[in-house]
Amino acid sequence: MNAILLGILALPLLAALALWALPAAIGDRLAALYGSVVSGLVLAGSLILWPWNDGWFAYTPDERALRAATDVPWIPALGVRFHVAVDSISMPLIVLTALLVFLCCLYSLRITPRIGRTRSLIALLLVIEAGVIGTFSAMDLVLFFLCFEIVLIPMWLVIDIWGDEHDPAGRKRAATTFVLMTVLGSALMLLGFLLVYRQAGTFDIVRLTNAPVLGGHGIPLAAAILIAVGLAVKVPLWPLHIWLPDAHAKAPTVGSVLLAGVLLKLGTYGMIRILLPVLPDATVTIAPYLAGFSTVAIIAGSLACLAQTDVKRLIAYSSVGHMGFIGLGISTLSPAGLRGALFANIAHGIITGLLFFLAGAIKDRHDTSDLRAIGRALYARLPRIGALLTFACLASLGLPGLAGFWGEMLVLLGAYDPSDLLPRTTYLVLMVIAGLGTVLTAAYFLRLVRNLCQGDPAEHPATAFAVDLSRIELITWAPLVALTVLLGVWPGLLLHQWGNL
Amino acid sequence: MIATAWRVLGVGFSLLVVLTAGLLAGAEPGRSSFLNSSIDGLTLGFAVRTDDLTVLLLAVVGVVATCVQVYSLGYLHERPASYHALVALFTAAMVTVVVADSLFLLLIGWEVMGACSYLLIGHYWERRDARSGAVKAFLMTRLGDVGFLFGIFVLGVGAGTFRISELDPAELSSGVLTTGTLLLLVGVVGKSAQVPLQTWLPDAMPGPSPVSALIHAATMVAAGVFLIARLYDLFAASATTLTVLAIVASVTMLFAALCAMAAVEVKRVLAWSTVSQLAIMFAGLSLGTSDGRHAALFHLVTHAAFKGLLFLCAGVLLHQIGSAAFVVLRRYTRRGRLRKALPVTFATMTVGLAALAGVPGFAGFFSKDTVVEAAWHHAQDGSGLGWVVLVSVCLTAALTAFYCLRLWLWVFFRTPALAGGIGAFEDDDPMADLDEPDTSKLRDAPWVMLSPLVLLAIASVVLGYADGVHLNWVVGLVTTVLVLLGALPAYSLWSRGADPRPVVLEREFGVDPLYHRLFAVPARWLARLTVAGDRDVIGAYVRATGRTGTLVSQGFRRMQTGNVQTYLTAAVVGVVAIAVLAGVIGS
Amino acid sequence: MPLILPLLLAVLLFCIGVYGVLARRNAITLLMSFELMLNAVNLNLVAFDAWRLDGLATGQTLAVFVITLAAAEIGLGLAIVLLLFRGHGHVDADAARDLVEQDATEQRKGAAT
Amino acid sequence: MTTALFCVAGAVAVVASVIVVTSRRIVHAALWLVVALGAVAGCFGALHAEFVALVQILVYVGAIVVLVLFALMLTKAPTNPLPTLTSGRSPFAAAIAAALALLLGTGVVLAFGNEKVDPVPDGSAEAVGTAVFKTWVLPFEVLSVLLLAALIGAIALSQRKKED
Repeated sequence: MNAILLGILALPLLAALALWALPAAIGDRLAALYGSVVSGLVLAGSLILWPWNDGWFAYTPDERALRAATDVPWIPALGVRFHVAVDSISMPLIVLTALLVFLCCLYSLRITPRIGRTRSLIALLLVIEAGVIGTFSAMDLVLFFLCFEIVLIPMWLVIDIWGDEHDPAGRKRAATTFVLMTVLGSALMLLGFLLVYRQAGTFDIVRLTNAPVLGGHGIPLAAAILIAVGLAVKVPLWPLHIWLPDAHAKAPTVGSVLLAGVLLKLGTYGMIRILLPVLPDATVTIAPYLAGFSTVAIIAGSLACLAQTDVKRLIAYSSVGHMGFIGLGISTLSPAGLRGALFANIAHGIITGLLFFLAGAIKDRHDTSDLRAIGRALYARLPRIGALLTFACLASLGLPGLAGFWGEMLVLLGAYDPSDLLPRTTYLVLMVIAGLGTVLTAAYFLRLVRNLCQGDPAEHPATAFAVDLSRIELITWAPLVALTVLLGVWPGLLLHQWGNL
Repeated sequence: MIATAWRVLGVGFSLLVVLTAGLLAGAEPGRSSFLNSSIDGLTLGFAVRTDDLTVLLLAVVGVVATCVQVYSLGYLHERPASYHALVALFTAAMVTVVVADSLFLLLIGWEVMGACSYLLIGHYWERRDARSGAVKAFLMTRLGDVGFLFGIFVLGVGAGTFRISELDPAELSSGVLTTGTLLLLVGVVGKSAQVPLQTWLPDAMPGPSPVSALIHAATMVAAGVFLIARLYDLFAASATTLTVLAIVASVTMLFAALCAMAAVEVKRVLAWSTVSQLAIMFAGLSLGTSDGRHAALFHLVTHAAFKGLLFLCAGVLLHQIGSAAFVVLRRYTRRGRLRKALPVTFATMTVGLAALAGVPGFAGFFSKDTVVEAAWHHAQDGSGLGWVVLVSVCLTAALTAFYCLRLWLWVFFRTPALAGGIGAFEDDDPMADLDEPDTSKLRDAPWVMLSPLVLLAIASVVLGYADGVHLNWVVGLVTTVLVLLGALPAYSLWSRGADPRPVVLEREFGVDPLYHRLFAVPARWLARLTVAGDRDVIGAYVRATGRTGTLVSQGFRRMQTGNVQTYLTAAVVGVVAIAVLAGVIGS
Repeated sequence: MPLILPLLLAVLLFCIGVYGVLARRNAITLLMSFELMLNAVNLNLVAFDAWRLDGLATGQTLAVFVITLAAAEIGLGLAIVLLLFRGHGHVDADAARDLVEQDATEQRKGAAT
Repeated sequence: MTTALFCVAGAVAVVASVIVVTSRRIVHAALWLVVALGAVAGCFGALHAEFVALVQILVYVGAIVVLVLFALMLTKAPTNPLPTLTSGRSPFAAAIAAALALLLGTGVVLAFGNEKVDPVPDGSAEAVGTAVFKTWVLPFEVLSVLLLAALIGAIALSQRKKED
């Protein structure tokens, strides 16, 4: 087991190095094929790691049990260990990461950014995959921080080099803002980790979880605030979200997919993995504020979507709202809320990944992502893509029966019945506001469908060369669609994993 | 090919529903649950049950869906594949709602119905009114659904279970019960288009007429009635909720009937009358007695038949003429052609309108009288609520008769006063006398469309006797008199060729513009404010941070004078300062 | 003889050298001031050698080394000064600002005009 | 006796070096440097480090100052007094130097205020020679290499480029 985990950590990294070692002339298709094979292997490995052994999709009763643990000293002088393992919290996220990277590589077989240099793009995607899986499996604060940072630089390059080819200055600015803000957050987070180390004398998350840093004020509180702010930049929580719309809007399709589908999850995962178990008392102190900011994010993100004219920006802002739900779920500190946050993490990754794929497809076909320039009546011009977009919008706005619903429902349920240590009235108010946020979410998605898919086809004639859903797109998106429906009708598939968290 | 497959599938599925209802009729009530997962003692999962209510609703849904699917074969020519698929999905969702024993399963069906409704209203997405109507319908029902979801939370957490069959009013505290049912009521109000969330239903009419018949008349909007009937123990145990429900229902039935009196399009009249009739069902439910529940469900069934029929008739008008607006229809009527060219439609629509108006002998008469009778009994028990319901239902009966007769006369008959001359509705249309329609090609619809009409017309009569006739002669007499009282003014106005439409009624009490000004406009402003705030406040902080960094670095660059001695001076000063500092700290 | 005497003399010489380095403009006088500072160091070395008397004459040996170093240093230093003179026509350390931050000067010029 | 000698030589050195760093004539400053270095050599002598004193006179006075004078000539240094020889920073520089002197002086007095020196009067040349070629032989060799490098460097630096 642990060999597999080490394998899926090392394989993408080594494969990326090997890809760079190959001559640049190997061609885009070959590079993408290579990336698909490698990420396919990683996906297979992560699926092997999934706890199948108690039957089909079964789960083990002792949820805290770590699987595939590797624990060796790394920097003995600082007490840093190379400790990786997976459990039921990280496993679905790892599978999601492997799946999305695999689909992105597959997508690159046919559709690549116009800038070219696919070889490097694929290599960077693999590095991102290794970093993200490393973050999700790290059981040591320093290792967590390291992997958290490893992800940044490749993403920065992806936005900076392969971003929007019409706006070089804009994509550079977006990339810089992204990297600077997230690095700032990571720096604060590292300070928090050091404070934790000072209090507890260890960086090991497992040991810290078993013997948490208690106390709701003073140094634990400072550590909790620093870690929370650091992770909140990544989530991103209002008002630290300002990097997100630009980064998503300017990034290439695969970049947007990974950014929204995977990278944002690092922040919320960190909160669940580190903040809650390691600093329980301090987290209780800051939880109401976290919940407040999350609720503001829900409302502000949705309102901002209502005024967007760019389809990619709109989807990016919708992520702010959805991640606000996840933040609210975490801050309830209740079983339902935490499960909701975990579930919404996965659902958001799948649905927003699909949405960004669709937005990328629309952008590629019209050479712009501006709604006004694209025009209306997509149903007439690209009926299948239009239908899929409608499907994805309905899923994203939380239609029951699709994946987006359960996470938000559980979050609201958690807010209705938060942990006993938290002020219930505050959470009730926040729940009502968040509930209104779901109406706003519906409003902007319907506005998107109305302004993009519907409309009089006579006024917006079809572009001559625009083809509807191509085969590679169908292959790439089908798993996402299938998972959206599967998780929507059978949420237990994932909820079982978190039996008694 | 694909379209044919979906057509077959759609009709087949509806027939399957009917078959299921037939098989389940008389069977033992049963329950089962599946795909459960538990969180903190609360079980989230799916559960289904079958009982009389389920069978009843399954039958209604199945029959109306079959009629609509068959009717659509002839009616719909554009994009039939997606249409039939969505109608089938809608039917499945409605079946889910009906059989659900888990509140979450019910919610899934409930909202998928809403989504299907949204997509089907927007079926003609080339048309602006269809687009905006679809969005409005989804958003308003969604707003109600948020309350519904919270109601589920309150009841589920309060009772420790999300299974409907395990919710026992005796085990719930009265606060939880009242809050929970009131919140559920919000969802019901949204779904069934009751005041104050009523404005979406009339605007949903640009959708295909069969869809209006199925979703916006017979089944989906009646889901609210079904829900209250399903959770009747809980609602009946909470007096506050019942009072609120009674007030909402009374206000809605009068409000909607008044709006219907001034509407000038067949489907809009029917839409408002749907709202009004639904309110009558809620009025029956709000009595809190088993008589009331029975009356409401009876009315639900008959209403499904005659309102489905009426919408399908309106569909025939739309299909054969191209419009269901009074002004257009009048042009055909002036020549006296409409009645003769569309004899089946005319006959079935007459039956439907008679049932709606409550003409004695038709189904609507019996079901409405059951409601009145239940209210009368309740009022006699000393309940003020009973009186309110009684009075408002009676008033509504009169108003209903008015608009039914008005619709019937103005659409199908020449005005004697003007003898085919200028009618009341031509004032609305400046093109009226320029355009003389060619009536020679006007035919009745194909039989694939007419056969459902006939079936439903028969049902609109027969269903009244299905429950066994136990007529309270006094009540029957009173309502008949009220119907006549309502019908007479309509007749006299028509015979004089006048159709007075007070502005306040024609504008439907100005609720829609008010909502627009109260919610849509502020939301748009807030959206702009948020974007501006992101750009000019939060973004400004980020940009200012960057600029500060640049400025500071410029300051530091200025220190780079190139003069070695300056550097040295600084170094020596630094050494001295550090030495002094070390001395101070050391001592 | 008190040890403090040579030490104080060394301090004085060193500080005079520091003053010279910081205040003089001619590059050659700068070099001369460096020599003064080196001498102060030598004085310290010799004085402490006389105080410790380790028998190896370590301080004196190091002083000799330092003198050698000073010779090398002045040789190179003067070569650099000559190069400066050849390039700029003067040996003014204050005016030799080739390492100035370019943009800053331009901005300053821009602000002045 | 040695103390008196040291005091005299030290006073001369201080006065001469002050003139070195304040004189307005560069050539005068160079010549006063001779005096200062010679006086320091005297101090070495007073401390019974005769070998160092001799090396000081030989290398410093004999070679370095001559080199400096040559450099002055090569750079066409004027012999007349130059008011601009000291930059405008001089008061500040003086203050810093005074502060440094105060600091170091205090430190030295506090640390070694009561120590006595008793130099061995029988000369140190032999001891230095032994030390250089026994204990310090490796640094000595490195130093010779350094000198060689400095020599080559000085030549390389002062050579004109071909294209000039």
